[in-house]
Parts: sequence; structure tokens; C-alpha cells
Amino acid sequence: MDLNFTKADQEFRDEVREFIAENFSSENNAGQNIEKYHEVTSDQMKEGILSWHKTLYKKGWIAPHWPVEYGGVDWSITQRYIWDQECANAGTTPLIPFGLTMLGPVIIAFGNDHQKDWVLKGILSGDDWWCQGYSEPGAGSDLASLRTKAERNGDHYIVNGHKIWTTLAQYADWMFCLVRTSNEGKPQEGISFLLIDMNTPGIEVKPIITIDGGHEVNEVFLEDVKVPVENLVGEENMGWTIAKFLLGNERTGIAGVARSKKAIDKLKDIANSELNNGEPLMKDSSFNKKITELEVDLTALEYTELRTLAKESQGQGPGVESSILKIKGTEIQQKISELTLEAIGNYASPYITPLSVRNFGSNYLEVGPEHTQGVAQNYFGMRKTSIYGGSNEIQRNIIAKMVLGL
Amino acid sequence: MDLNFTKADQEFRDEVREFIAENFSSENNAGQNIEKYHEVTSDQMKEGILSWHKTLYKKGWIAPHWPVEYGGVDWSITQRYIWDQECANAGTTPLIPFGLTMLGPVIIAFGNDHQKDWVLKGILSGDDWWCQGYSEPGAGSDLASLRTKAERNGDHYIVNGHKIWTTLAQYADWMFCLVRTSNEGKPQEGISFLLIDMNTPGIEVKPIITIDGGHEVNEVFLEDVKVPVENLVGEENMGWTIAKFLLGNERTGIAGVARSKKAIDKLKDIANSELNNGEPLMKDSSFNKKITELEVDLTALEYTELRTLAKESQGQGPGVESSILKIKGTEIQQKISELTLEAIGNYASPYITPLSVRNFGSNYLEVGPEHTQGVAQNYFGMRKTSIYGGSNEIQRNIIAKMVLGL
Amino acid sequence: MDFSFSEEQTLLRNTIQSFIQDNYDFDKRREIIQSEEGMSKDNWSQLAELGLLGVPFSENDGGLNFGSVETMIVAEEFGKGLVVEPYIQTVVTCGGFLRRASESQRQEHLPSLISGDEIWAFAYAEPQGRFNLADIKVSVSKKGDDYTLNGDKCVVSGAPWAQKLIVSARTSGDQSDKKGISLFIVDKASDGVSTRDYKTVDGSMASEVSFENVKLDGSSLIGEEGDSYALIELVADETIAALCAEAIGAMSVLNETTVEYCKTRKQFGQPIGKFQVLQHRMVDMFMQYEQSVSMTYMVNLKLEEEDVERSKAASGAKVQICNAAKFIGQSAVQLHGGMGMTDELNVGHYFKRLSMIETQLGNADHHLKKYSLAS
Amino acid sequence: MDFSFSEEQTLLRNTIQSFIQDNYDFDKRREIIQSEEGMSKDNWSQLAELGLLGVPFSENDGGLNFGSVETMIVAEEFGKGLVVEPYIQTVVTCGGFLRRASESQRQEHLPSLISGDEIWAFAYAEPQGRFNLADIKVSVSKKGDDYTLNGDKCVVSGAPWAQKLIVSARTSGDQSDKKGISLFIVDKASDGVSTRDYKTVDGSMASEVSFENVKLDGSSLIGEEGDSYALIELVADETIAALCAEAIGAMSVLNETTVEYCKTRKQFGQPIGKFQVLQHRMVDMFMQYEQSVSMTYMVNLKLEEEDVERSKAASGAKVQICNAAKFIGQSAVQLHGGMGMTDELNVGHYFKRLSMIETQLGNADHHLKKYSLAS
Repeated sequence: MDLNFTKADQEFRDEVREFIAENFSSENNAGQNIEKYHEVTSDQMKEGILSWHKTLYKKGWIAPHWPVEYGGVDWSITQRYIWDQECANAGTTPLIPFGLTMLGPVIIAFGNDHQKDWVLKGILSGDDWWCQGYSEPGAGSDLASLRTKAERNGDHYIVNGHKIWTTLAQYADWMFCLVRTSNEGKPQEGISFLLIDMNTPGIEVKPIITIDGGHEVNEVFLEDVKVPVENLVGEENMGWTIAKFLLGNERTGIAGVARSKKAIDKLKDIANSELNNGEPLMKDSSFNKKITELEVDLTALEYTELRTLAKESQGQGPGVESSILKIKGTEIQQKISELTLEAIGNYASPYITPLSVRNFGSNYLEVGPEHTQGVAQNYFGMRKTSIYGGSNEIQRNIIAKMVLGL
Repeated sequence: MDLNFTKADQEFRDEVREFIAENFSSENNAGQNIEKYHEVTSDQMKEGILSWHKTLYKKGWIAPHWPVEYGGVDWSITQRYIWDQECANAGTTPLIPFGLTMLGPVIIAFGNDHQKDWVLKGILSGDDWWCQGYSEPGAGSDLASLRTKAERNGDHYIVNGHKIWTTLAQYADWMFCLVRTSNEGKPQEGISFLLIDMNTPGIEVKPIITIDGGHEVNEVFLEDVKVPVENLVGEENMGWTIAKFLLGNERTGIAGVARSKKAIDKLKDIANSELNNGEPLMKDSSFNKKITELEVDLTALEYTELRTLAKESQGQGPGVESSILKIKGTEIQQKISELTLEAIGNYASPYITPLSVRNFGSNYLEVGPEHTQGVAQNYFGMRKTSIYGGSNEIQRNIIAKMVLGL
Repeated sequence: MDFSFSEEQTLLRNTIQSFIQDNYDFDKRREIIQSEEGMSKDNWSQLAELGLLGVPFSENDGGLNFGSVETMIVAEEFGKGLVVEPYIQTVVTCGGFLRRASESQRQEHLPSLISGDEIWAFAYAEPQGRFNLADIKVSVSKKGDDYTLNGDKCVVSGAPWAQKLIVSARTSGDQSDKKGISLFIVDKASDGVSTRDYKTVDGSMASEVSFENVKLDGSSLIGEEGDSYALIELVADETIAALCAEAIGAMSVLNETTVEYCKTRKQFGQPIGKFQVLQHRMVDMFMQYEQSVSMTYMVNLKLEEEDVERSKAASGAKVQICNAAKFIGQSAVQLHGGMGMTDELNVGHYFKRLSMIETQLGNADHHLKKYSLAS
Repeated sequence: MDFSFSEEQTLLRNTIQSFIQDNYDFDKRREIIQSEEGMSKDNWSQLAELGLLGVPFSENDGGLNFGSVETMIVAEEFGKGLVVEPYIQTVVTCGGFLRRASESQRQEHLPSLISGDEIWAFAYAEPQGRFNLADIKVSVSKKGDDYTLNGDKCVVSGAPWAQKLIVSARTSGDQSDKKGISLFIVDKASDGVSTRDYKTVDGSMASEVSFENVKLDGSSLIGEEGDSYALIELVADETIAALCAEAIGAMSVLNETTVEYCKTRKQFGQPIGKFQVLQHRMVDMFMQYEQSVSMTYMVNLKLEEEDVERSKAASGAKVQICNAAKFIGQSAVQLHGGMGMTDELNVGHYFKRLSMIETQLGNADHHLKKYSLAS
């Protein structure tokens, strides 16, 4: 047992740190900067999100978790951990996970050579923006009951259905999509995994405005959408296997420890500048205690994540540990957003309309101190983290079944 | 809407207060005085418990919730509330509920004239100590699955079975008991309600020592116990109806508000005398906050109880409100015991053996300040309140079904 | 002891329920809050016509002479309807000051308030002051009988709609002294008053208000100069009592909506309301609601008690309401799953209003400390 | 970074597991704690024979020269077995002081400690001091090279079995000064030492210890006079690290026992472990356990860091362990229903031990404050 990094790891960290310092600046990534995002246009937002992606692509560091032969990097688990840490510390733009984290490994494991070629290339370069067509109005946590239908017609599937909660579909070029190709056997047995060009006629993307006023998720309607048969991944009706593989792969950074640390630092800054009976709020013993409890909880999660990574580096798959990381990670993120809202007192109230939905509101200018901007929106928006991606209730069901054998 | 007592109610309160002051002293009720109970013998304990009962019997106030014709008192709901309050404020010995609260109303509703005569008389005078034979090892919350069997044999039932968690059975003269008289139909349909003399041959009472070191509950083994047929209450196989009636009747004072107030007062006294970095612990903002939260919660419960009583006095039955009172009441009681344990710091540790189980331990003398005596035992013992009498999980199931219709 | 409502009170409740049913379904509300104006002047006139703007005022002053229970009923029903019109700001808070003002002030101001012609807002918060009502930098200097007002107030709820403001200002003493605080009636159109109006997350509106050498004469002073802190506390407690009522109204709708949703929404072949974990969560929401109702009744029935008792009641009630608001709001969104996150459903709107009530006039921590100090 | 155990460490763990399997089933433990003696001298000798009493000491001092990870392993396994023999008190705490004592003190005392001939206890707590290790009234006056000790220590864990005590006492300064605290080795048989021994709720024993003009010579002073507070903090943190390990051992048994019970116990026609509410409770118990394991590893790996970092690690770990101990202990009893309340099952015994660990060397509130001050 040992907490220290090796000398090689330390050198790696220095290299990473230097690279980030030289190549990342928040200015050209304004789309992700919540205090400023109401000043940014939609195109600038997409460009901003992709700017860091493209920098990493040029450097060759865009897909550290992929095998080297497919464009990955030969980093150890520890190095990948260091990389995540340093990115979080520098506050780099989060990479969009749909291609890199979700679809990429699926194609590597299940795709044919042609798919491996064009799909992976587009993901790496950032030229293809992917979105995930999983959930449906009647099938949220219960994916097996999905109803979007793909019927074989010569060289094509004809797809009809309705997807929902499709994150950032408004920017997407492609969608990987679970569709029903058979109604025989158990519900999960008739599902297939299709790649769909978002420019195909019959696809309509309709925004869903969320309670934070943001436009991040969408409904996607598919009406007689023609999808070439070669866009099927794996065999017909093996979509459930692929979906499960994908879910198990979603773990990296799921706990969000490094970013939560940054968020707590920011919360402390705020609590040091907000006054309470003439003193910094941070000196209020009750508020201070809540932050301290959160810090301790986050430290425990950090070491739980490290233990998981260590296991993984010894070849033991991560398994259900990712459910713990998801539950605790999102609980902590939500609590930070809650305390930040609490910290800003009366300035919880002003509503600044996000750019993406300007027509829904009217405040473009800031009100109150800069650190209060977007805090309430963030609090409301963070409620989603315990719902999306397998709700925390579902994660607990998984642990109960898989770990405790109940 | 009005929070005030009428003038008549105020006069009643004065009368009650005066009566208690003149007739109750904790000295002659040492059996219930947790700081002293290790100095008391078992017989003294029983006598102590009954002493206040007998005082009230003499006064005619022993069964205010019974109809006057059966020995009750003609008090309004508000008066009964005042009575409970005043008893709690004075710290009077709690009355044993098995006869007064549980069996009495059952006999009044379902008993025949003969039973109404001898059973009620014995309860009122305190000459008959009753215990409740409900739970069995295989039937805790799930009473319908009970297996203790009563077979008709001429003028008698022959009872065989095994009851558990029988509170204070060591003092009991009689037990009211659910037994299975038929295996036909639904499990709840073959249950009957029997009165059993604890002196009948074939009954063995075996103590269960609980984690607080106390002896309050027991196992009761019944082997070929002969019970005269006239000890059947109601019809054969109508025990389930009676059992449900009884449970619905258990509500009075279930929230324990007045006693919890007293316990918080005591907790505050302790926190004022315990030192923390040279200052009273009560001045520690964190500890102070926990007590304040508890006080607010208890105030809310107090008014929830008052609202329930007000409804009841207008003839609307209490129904599931009693489940809320049970859940919140026990949660608060447990929390008080937890904070009291926290308050005494290092003196949580010494174990003073309760008298009833002296042979299981060895400390008879007190260690540490008087206010620390029995605090840890009380904390451990209070865990039972969320388990017995329908666990808090079961209570939530009841609310989900009966109120929310889920 | 009696927790029942009189026939007259029930009638009042029915009146408001009809008003909301007719004027305040979800789509109409959305139109109102998305409009430039941000509220409905038409609704305001209707409230005036129904007499509701006169609820707490004496008959002499042209009011209905109702007590706190009636105000509670109005606020609770408005909470159910998520009404954005500034009833509490105008009638309960500013009305609370005005009905204790001088005869001549009452005669001057109450008729136009009760008739709905003028909306009022109370400007008390300052950026450095957090929830401390005595932490006041806005200052007033006196020359003869005239006053000059300077300084900034923040997040003044309802101010964009108001013609009149009541402003707490320091006439003497140090920044946090309870002594030296005075109340002034300020016409928003006066020279030197400037506002920056904005929408708030809960669908209402507020302003940042600046005063630059605003001239006031003696008739604008409410009560004795420098001696208004106790009155501010009293009216703040009355406002808290009304906010609690508004909150339980909102909670009741959220709870019902959530239970209904869980009965109909199916996953894994059954209504999600069959899952025990969700059932128990809803039971806890229900218990939080019941406890909140209890505390709301309690504080509204104790507003006439002497200061310490009243203040404890208000703080205790606010603590319960804050905790319940958070738990019920978060749980309702969680149990609605993705749907709970959408702007399209009412769930998020109730959640946001409840979240703002948590902060208004002090959050749980603030009132726990206040409660403890009063004990 | 590496969280795996070496082969040697796994061997050590196996050794202890065998010891517990052979000597510490539930009935044997009950016999031990109900005996007059309250512990098993025989077990203690076996621990000595296995070398376990020498774990943290250098080879020069006759020990195994192991580090904190090995101590953690021992404590964790002892936690699983609910071992009452005073290993942490003697080896970790008093051993922690002694291995930093002078050469001559080590030569005088360590052999009989490691051989199992002498048991040690650390007398630090005082009734007024709560968890503040510097709040010390027990005083020492000096004449020439000799000292005289006076005052009372309370709840000295393991003292009934001890031959030797280490006592924190004030040689100068005011009651809570960190400066002026010294450590003395006191033979329990010395004139003027009197004890009142008693059993503790977790099946161990402790004493109230009084010192009346107890004479000590210079060889009993550990470290520099008046300068021992930093050492006390260090050893307290090491003790906390071991207590955390003991706690996770106890938690793991409680969690397993509870899951097993819920799989077999039937109600309403199915194992109660099928009820989702109970499942999620057990999941939360499991997560609390995993988080506790993480913090226990963390603190044990950070004991060598400099003071502030180490102190933060210890306080953070203790906070997590206290919260988890309470949640897991209370939940285990609740899920066992009536059975969980009985003295007959091991559940209550683990719960009681965990409850005492919460208090030992400071509860969650104490360490939250300490953590915050160190940040």
C-alpha cells in the first residue's frame, strides 16, 4: 500500500500540466463558462466546446482510454487519473462523451472494419458529433420496453419512433440508437444497435427546455427514416448486449471528484466574500460545518475512486463500483450546488436567461455580484444528475442485486 | 381557529395539577426512575409501577378513555390532552397500557357481560396485570402468519405455541392472546382472541435480555395449556377483527410529545452542565443547533397531534394520523436519546447493570456524574421504539396504502 | 383549542379557488410570467373587486377587518395556484406597516392600495446584510422636517410593478444597530430613485433600487424616527406566516401531482408507485407536509402573542417550512424523473417557488439561530 | 499509488483470523466478558506468542518493525472478532508513546509489554475536558528531580487490567494551554494511586483513576517536560487510525450479518430482503462501509505526513467512521427487528462497540471542527 506517485508519474503530471497551461484558455471555450454563457451564440457554443477537443486531437491525446491501434494513448490507469485531475484543476472544457466514451469502445468491440474506419475517425477528429438515442417516453430506466421500430426493407431499415432526453442532439451529425427489430422472445432480445445520420429525411429534433432554463436535451422524432443496413452494429437483435457493454464503460470520471473539489473551492471563495452579520459567511459555524462535512465526504469518495482504479489497473473490472461512484458523486455535486445557492442569500433570486433560450425570458444583463451568476440555474439543473444515466434508485437496485445478492 | 383553552379547561388543568402535586412523588415510584432502578428489587419495581395506578383508581381517574358506565371518566378530548400533558410534566409513572389501553376497549366492544364484569374490574383496580400475546418468532409484523394453535376439546381449548416480545410478562397474571383456531380460508380468517391465566400449567415465561441490558420482554411457551371456552372473546375466528380494532385504539399519547419535551429539558440541563473547551456544551453552536432542530420538530409534532385530537373531538376517527404520530414520535424520542448520549461525552461508556439482570453484569454503583447514569442504556433501549408495535417501515406502508392510495 | 375554519372562512377559500380556477391555469400563468409586464393587471383588479386587497385592514380604513387566519387562507390558495401577483408584498408586508401608520398616512395611502390602483413593495435587503434586517447602510439625513435618502437596496420583490416603496433606512447608529432604523414611504417616481428590474427564477420580478439624494418630507416617515426595528420584525414575522401558508399550498399541489404521476407512470411493467422505495419517499413528503401545515397554523395563531413568543413561532415555522420545501421540491422532481426536469410540467415551477421561499426573509440556519437565541 | 496488500501482510491477516476463529466465537467472547477478569489472560499470552504485541516496535526494541498498515490489519481483524483484550490501548497508544521514549525507557518497559507480561493504559480524559486533550487539571509539582502527581482521570480504557499507566499531566500553564503538558509513566501499584474499576457498555473495562501525592522520579517523564502536547496529538491520531480499522472490521460483520438475516427471515410470504426499502437501506450501509474503508486506508497511509496533513487525515477519517458507525449500527438493529434488540445475537454487541468508537478520542462534531480549523 502506498499513496505516492512514482517518479515517472510525477514527470507525466508535469508534462500534462505544462501542456494544458500552454494550450487551454477559458477564453476560447466560453460556451462552457456558465457565468458568461448568455453572451455566446449557439454556433460559438458548439465551436467552443469542440475547440479543446480539436487541440487534444492534434496532440494525439483525445482518446486515452482507447487501444493505441485505434488512436488511443498508451497511458496507465494512474496516468489517466492524473490526466483527469489536471484537466479538472485547470477547468478545461469537458469533452462530449457520446463518441469518445460511449460509442468508440462499442465500435472497437462490435463494429466491422468499415465501421471501425469511418466512425472512429470522425469521433477522434471531432468532425462527427454523436448523440445517444436510448430513452423513449415509455422507456426511461426500463430500456427493455423501448418501442422505436426498425423494419428491414431491402438494403435499408425503415425507422419509426420517438426518442427523448437526447442530450445536445441539436448539434449532432449522427445518432447511435437502440431500435426494436423483433417482437419475439423476451423484450430485450429484439433490440438492435443502429447508426443514424441526423440529416436523413424524417428526423425532427425538438428542444426540451429544462427547469434551469437551459436547452441541453431534446426529443427526436423519427418518421420513416431510411437507414442503410451497413449501419447496423453487430448482429441484428444483439443490441441489448451492446447496450449493457456501453453502460459498463461509462465509468471513467463518473464520480467527478476533481471537478467537485474545484466547485468546493469556489464555494469557499463565495462564502468568504458573502457577509453574514458583518462577518464572512465562511465563519458562520453552521455553514462552515456543512462545507466541512461535504469535504470529508468528497475525500472519502476520492479514495473510493482510487481504490476502484487500483483494482482496475490489476485487471479486476470495475463492475458495480461505478454505481457507488455515480450515487455518491452526484449526491455531492448536488449538495455543492445547494450550498452555493444557500451562500448567495438574497441573490438566489434573479434569473439570467441562458442564451440558448433567450426567447423564453428577458434578462441578459447580470444582476448582483459576479459570483452569484447562474448559481440558481446550476442548482436546478443539477437535479438531473440523480435522474439521468440510470437514476440513483436504479443504481441502488443494481448494487442490491449484484453486490448484496438480494 | 383558536389555540386557547376555555376557562373550564384551565380550571380543569389547575385541578389536575394540584391532584398530581399532592398524590404523586417519584420516591414511591422508583421502579420507573431510570437513575435509581439498579437499587430496586423486582417486587419493589412491580409495586412501584402499580402505586400510581392504584392512586388513580382510588380517585376514579384510572381510565379516562373508557365510557363512564364501565368506570371511565367523562372528560373531553381536550381534558384528556391536558391530563396527559400534566402527567408528563410531573413525570408520573407511565401506566401499563396492556389492560387499560388495549384490552379494556376490546372487552367493552366485543366481550360478553361476564367478561365485562371480571376483566374490566381487574384492570381498573390493578389487581390483574395483563400482557399481550401477539408476536411469534415467525410472525412479527406479519401477524396473519401466526401459528400458536388452540384446539377445542370439550369445555376447553388446548393451546400450544410460542409467543415472543411479550412485554413485562414476568409480572403478568393474565395474557390476551391471538391463537389459530382454523387453517381454512385466508390466514387471517382462522384467528381467535383468548384470555389465558398465566398460572395455568404448561406456561413458561423465559426472559429476553435486550441490548440495553434490561429485562422487559419475554418469550412465552405454551404447552397443552387448558383454557376454558368462556375465555374466548367474541366469536371463534373473529380474532383478526378484534386485533385490528385494538391496533387502531393504541393511539392515545403515542406521539409522546409531553414526555419528549421533558426529555429535551433534561438534555438541555445536561448540555448546560457538561463542559466543552471550558464552556457549557449548550453554547457549542453545532450541538445547540441539533437541539434546536429537535425542538422545532417536536413543536410541529405537537401541533400535528393537536390537529388530530381536534378532528377526533369532532367525531372524525383518528385513522392513519396515528401512523404519523408513531413514526415522528419515535424518531424524536430516539434522537433525544442519541443527543443525550452525545452530550455526556466520555461517560457514555460505564455500564451500570439494571437490577433485573444483575447476574449478567457486575456494576451496581454509579460512575460519573448522576446525569450520566443509564444514558447509554436508554439510547440502546430506545432503538426498540421504531421496531415494536408495528415497525416504522410498516407504518409507512400503511400511510402509502391508506392515505396516498399507492 | 379549535383548528376548524368558520363558514365565512370557507367561503373566502372557495372564492379564491374559483378565481384561480378561472384565471390561473398553467398556460395562463405561463402567458402572464412571459409577458413584458410579468404580472396581470387584470387579475390585480379582480383581486381588488373581490375585496381581497383589503383583507387585513380595518373597516374604518376600507378593509374587511379579517385576521391572520384569513390571510393564511388567501396565501395558501395563492400558493396552490403559484400566483405571481404581489399580494404578500403589497397587502401583507406593506399593508402590515401601513395599517399601523398614522391616521393621515392611512387615509392617504390605503384607499389606492385597497382599490388596486397602487402596488407596494418593501425595500429592506442590502447586499452586505444577508438576512439581518438591522444590517442597513441606506442612510437618511435630516434637515428641518425634510429628509434626504441615499443608498442601494437589492432584490426588492415586486418593485418593478410598484408605485410606492417602503424603505428601511438608517437615521442614526452603526451599521447593525437595531436602534436608529426608520421606515419611509417613497414614491418610486421621485427624483433620484432609479431601478434595475429583472425577472426572478420563480416567475416573479424584482429590482435593484438606488436612491440618490431622494428628498422626502415628514409625512413619509412611518412611526417614530429611529425606532422602527421592532415593527419591522413584527411585520417580517407576519410576512413569514403568510409565506408559510403559500408554501403549504405549493407543497400540497406538488405532493398530489407526484402521487398521481407515480400511479400512472409505468416502468418495468408496473406503475412506479408500486415500488416501495418511492412509496416511502412519498410518505415522507406527506409527513413533511403535515408537519408544515401544523407549524403554519401555529404561527398564524400566534401572531398576536408578545414579541419573544411570536418571534419563536415565526422562526420555528420558517425552519420547518424551509426543510420541507427543500425535501418536497427535490423529491417531486426526482420522482417525476426526466419529466420533472422539464419546463413544460408544473413540477419544476413549484419547486422553484418553494426554493425561493426558503431564502425569503431568512433560511433555516438563520431562523434556527434566531429560535435558539429566543429560547 | 497502490492499495494492495503484500504477501507478508496477507499472512499476518490470516494469522489473526485463525486466532479469532479458534479463540473468539460468540460464546467464548461472552464467557470472557462476563468473567470477573473481563478479559482473557490466556488470549493475551497467545497474542504475545504470535508476536502481535510487538507489531509497531523496532527490531532493536524486540518488535516486528511493522508500519501502520500492519497495525491497521490487526485492528480490523480484531474489530471483526469484537476482541476486548486491550491491544490498541497497550500496543498502539501506550506503545506509540514508548517507542518514542528514551533508550533507557524503551529498554526498561518494552520487553515486558511485548512479552505480554504487562498491560498498559493511557489516562488522559478528565470529566471537564470532554474531547480536548489539552484540557488538563491533573497536576504535577516538581522538587529537585522528583515529581508529585495529583488529580483525577476518568474513563481510562483498559486500566483495570493494566500494571502501568501513562498519564498526561500539567506541569505548567493554564487549564487548557497546549504548553505545559507532560507525560508520565506511573506504576498502578504506586502509593497514592487508587482506581474504581467497572465494565463498559461495549464489553470492555475502564477505571476512574485518582492520584494523591503519587511520587515519581525523573525516569518516569517521557520526552521534555511541558512539551508533550504534539506527541499526544500524534499518538492520538495513530490511535484514531487503529480505531477506524477496528470499526470497519465491525461494520463489515454487521453488514454481512444483516444481509444474511434479510435473506432468510420471512414476512408476508417472502424474505424481507426482497423489500426494496430494506434493500436500499442495506445499499446505503454498504456504501457507508466502502467510504469508511477508503478513509481508513487513507489515514493509515498518511500517519507519517507532517502534523497538519496528518491531523486533517485523522479527523476526516474519524468523522466518516463516526457517521457510518451510527448509521450502520442503528440500521442493523432496525433490520433485524426484535431480534436485533436481544443480547443473544451478536448484532447488538457490534452496535454497542461501534457506538463507543464514535465517542473515543472525539466524536464527529469534535473532528469536524478540528478538520475545519486545520484547513
